[in-house]
Amino acid sequence: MPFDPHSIRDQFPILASEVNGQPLVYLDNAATVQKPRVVLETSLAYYEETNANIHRGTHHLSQKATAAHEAARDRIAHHLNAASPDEIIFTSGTTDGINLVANILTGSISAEDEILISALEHHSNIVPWQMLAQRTGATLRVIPVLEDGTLDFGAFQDLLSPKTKLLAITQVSNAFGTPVPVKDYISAAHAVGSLVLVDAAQSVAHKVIDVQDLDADFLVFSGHKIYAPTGIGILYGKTSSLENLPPWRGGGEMIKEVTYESSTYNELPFRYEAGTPNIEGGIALAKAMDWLSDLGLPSVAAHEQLLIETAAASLADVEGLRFYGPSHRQGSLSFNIAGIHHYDLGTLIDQMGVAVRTGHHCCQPLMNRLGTTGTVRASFAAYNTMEEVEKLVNAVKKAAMMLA
Amino acid sequence: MPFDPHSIRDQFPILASEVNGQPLVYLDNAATVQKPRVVLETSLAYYEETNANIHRGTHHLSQKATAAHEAARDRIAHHLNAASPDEIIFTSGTTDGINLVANILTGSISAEDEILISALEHHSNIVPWQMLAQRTGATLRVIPVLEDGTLDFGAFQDLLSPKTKLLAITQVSNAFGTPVPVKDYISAAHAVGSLVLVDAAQSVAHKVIDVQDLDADFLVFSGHKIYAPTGIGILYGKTSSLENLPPWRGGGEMIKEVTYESSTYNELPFRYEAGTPNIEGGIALAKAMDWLSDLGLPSVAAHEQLLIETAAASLADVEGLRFYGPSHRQGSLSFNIAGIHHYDLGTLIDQMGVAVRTGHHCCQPLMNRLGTTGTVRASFAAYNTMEEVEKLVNAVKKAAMMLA
Amino acid sequence: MLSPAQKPTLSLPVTIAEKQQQLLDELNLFQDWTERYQYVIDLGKKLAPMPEDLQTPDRLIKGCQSQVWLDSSFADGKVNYAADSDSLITKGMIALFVRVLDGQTPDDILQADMSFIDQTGLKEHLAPTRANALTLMAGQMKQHAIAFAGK
Amino acid sequence: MLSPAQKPTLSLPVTIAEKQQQLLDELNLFQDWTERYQYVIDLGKKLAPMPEDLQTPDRLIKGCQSQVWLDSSFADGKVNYAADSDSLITKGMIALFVRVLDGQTPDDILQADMSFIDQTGLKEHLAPTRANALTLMAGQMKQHAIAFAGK
Ligand SMILES: Cc1ncc(COP(=O)(O)O)c(C=O)c1O
Ligand SMILES: Cc1ncc(COP(=O)(O)O)c(C=O)c1O
Repeated sequence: MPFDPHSIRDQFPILASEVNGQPLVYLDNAATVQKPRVVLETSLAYYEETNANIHRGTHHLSQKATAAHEAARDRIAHHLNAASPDEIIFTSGTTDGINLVANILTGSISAEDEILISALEHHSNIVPWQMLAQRTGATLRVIPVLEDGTLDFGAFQDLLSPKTKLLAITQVSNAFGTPVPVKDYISAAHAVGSLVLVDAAQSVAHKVIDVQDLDADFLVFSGHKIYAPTGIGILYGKTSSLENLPPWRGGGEMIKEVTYESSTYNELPFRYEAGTPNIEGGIALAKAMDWLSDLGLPSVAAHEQLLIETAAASLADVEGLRFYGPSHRQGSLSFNIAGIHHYDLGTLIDQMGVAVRTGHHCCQPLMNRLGTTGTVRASFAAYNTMEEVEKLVNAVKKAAMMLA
Repeated sequence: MPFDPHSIRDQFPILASEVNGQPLVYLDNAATVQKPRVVLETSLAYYEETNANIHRGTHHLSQKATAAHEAARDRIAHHLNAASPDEIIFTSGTTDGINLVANILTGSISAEDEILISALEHHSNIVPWQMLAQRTGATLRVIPVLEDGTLDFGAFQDLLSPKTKLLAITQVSNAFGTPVPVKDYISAAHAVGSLVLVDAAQSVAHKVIDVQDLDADFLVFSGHKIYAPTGIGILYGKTSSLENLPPWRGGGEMIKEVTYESSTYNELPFRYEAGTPNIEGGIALAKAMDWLSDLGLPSVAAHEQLLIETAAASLADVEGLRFYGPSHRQGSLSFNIAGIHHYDLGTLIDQMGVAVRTGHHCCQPLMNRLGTTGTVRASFAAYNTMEEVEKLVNAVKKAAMMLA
Repeated sequence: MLSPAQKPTLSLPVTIAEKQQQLLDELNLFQDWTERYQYVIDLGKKLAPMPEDLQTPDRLIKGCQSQVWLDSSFADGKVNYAADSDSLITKGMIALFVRVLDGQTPDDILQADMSFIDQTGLKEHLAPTRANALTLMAGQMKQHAIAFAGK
Repeated sequence: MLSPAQKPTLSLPVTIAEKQQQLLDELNLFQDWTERYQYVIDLGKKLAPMPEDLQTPDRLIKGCQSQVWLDSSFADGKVNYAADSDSLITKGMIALFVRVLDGQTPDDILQADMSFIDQTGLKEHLAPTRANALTLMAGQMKQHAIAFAGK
């Protein structure tokens, strides 16, 4: 039986709201997704029953909070199939996780080395590597994108060399929905001795991730893109890749002993969790991942796929409309209409209650490469329906007429 | 009319819970404070009515979320009396804020320079400076603490010199409740050309902070210690102190233009807010500060003061009991009983439903200095009552008898 | 759709205030946001495009997602504005300003009360970033007038 | 308070299992947690303190907030344990183990089922970090027995 989005819509109170007198059609899920009641209630229940600062506390609530926090880590490790919960580090989001890795690698990179990223990356997976390159004198190289929005694997192979020390690559492009076969990239990069960081911000809500199967060294994502709150994220770090790296943020929790002269640092994962973490955020994130896994991630993904394909088929006859990305897309559908500014299109369809994102989607270099300043992007979640796709299509057609 | 804690207790559902069959007496507020319903409801309402990713979005919800987030910044600027909302940077907590400052100062410190901290600092205000000293070759110097748990201002003046580039100092000690007259420290440090970071983690919930009056360059605190959730904090940075410093985390939001070759960075405060921030955390924090300010922070503080003084007076006749810190304390009361391990005392009084913290309170060097491995610390919030103080006192006396 | 041309005008508006009133009258003919937007878009389409070689960085006002170019010239004591944008809606908004301020004296422009834009009801349907851009735009047009005022 | 000494014992327990059962019987005399804790604390007080010069880093088992020292010797085929802690409650917990394992053969110690501690009902009143320390402790005592087993 295919997944029925109507069965879960009442778990999302915000979906019943109106925008400009029209029922809200929320198709900006790649920016941030709405949260089911069960996740919001998890945060609330935490504060009503458990809240205390974790670790080091002797008293009952502190022990209870610590247990809940560590149980969340275990659940998340389970969902990602990590070899150990110690490989799960709580961060404040994808950007934070990438910066963490880029900083602790500083001492492992020298001026002759190369850092490889792809042309599909989000600014958050570009700028930290630029800064690392600046700090170390290393060279930043970019895997080129083809006209259809996929990466050039052959060019990637040519770029690889023993100089390559790190590959940072997205599993799904946020601008175009391009799925990237990261496993192939990882094994090729490992063959030349490079570490690999996978940006799973756009994939984690749409496909089951198995970090051991991928054999990624690092993998990052944000809670707010997988039905959990903002301010929480995950850095998965393979023990063997992480254990010899230095700490980043200093503070409480991440140390074993402190004297004024020196400090000894704690074990993984605590070495990378300085200060009081986002305790209820971590618990809510585990709940969100449980919720999605209980719904059945593969059938949710198949449903989203159907929505994207239907939207693409229905928009195809709009004059001058161009899609970006390959015909098989994940999560997002990106397009422009010739002679019409994406900003104008977005403004008008927002007036009709349909929320999409317009602009460069934090991918300026990619937009430059494809000769545009931005696109209109509709992105989908479990709760989106066929009727909403129809509203999107009608809104785009009406707006196009007005702007023609 | 003095502040009546009973009038607000029903706003904190967790206070009605039981521990080991006893009504909970929560006196671990310096570790983290409980949250009033109005704050929890603010987060909930955000997700039910507003949630979207902020900035750059054209659509209605995104504009609404952005407006709410920026209004929160304005409120927080108002509560701290910052000269401009641009001086308010959202972080994930005190530790994150201190690390941010310690990192962006790297290029401003050289091997001959000195970084000054005090002997009262929390590990989070020690380790980042140790790491900065290691990176730059600079020397870390420590303002000594006197036997009564106050700082030695004379010794501080002797330590100051033109080599001093930064003073990092707490406004209230989390281990002992010692209030530090930071304004005097700031003006003396400024006189030798040093920057000053104030750790307000333990002061922000107990006194009105006026950053312009203090003339601090940087001031940091965590939301979770001022009736707001975990995962959110504030770095106040004076515009003139911050504007010429480099960025730290790279990513979305913090840049203006990105090409593969280079990026230009955004203005304050956005330059220091890479990636999607903890949006609802910031909004909840502003609400918590509104709530506390509406209650009347000075009268809340006077109430807490009375609780501490009563507890101290009632415990004074316990044989072998020693208090740490000066007779005037803010927020926390720290003690030990001769011949009894703090851990045992804490364990037994937790069995009686009284939650206190035991151990080094993330201040190992301070504990070493005073010749102990830790203390028992009771810490107070607006909702604590005289009856709870009595329960604490009885529990300590009973535990002391059992362990004698 | 009722086009503004169909509205009978008794006397030609001359002053800035009169032109503003005329614009408001025209917009008031429209009931729903679609028609108002269409009206603005059509104004944008009608505004003479600025020659590409004039679209230089010094004439650029950078908005959040769209770009606006503004140019002006001075003849016979009057200011003439030319403007363009890659966004049609933005261009329509500028066209509102151009229609009101074009051909006026620097003094009149400097004294003009530009808050009429709040009465158009358009702002409620604009993203705040766009509304900001409008304020920026009005400011820039006055800046240009200042430069000519001394001449 | 009823002290364990007041309980009539019919025959002296000899095996580990018998000693465990005796301990459980004693603890079951107490209704509330205060009495049980007091019993453990008193066991701790009674346990012979370990000479300071034996409290060396190699004998240290580091817990979260308290420290435990463990030493053992081997004579006549039996293992003898000595232990101490800066925390009285922890010391009492070790005393439970020492009472059960002291004077037994390495083989018996290695085969001993230490889950009796779960039946004492003490663990529910222990912070998990303390409960962990208990498990660590039992493990260490068996480690020592392994070292003697070959002799
Ligand atoms: C004085 C002081 N500084 C810093 C911190 C660290 O705060 P956080 O753990 O929220 O980052 C604390 C909290 O324990 C504190 O009391
Ligand atoms: C592919 C990708 N990487 C990184 C990010 C940054 O995530 P965050 O803003 O949550 O740190 C995003 C979110 O927009 C993204 O889509």
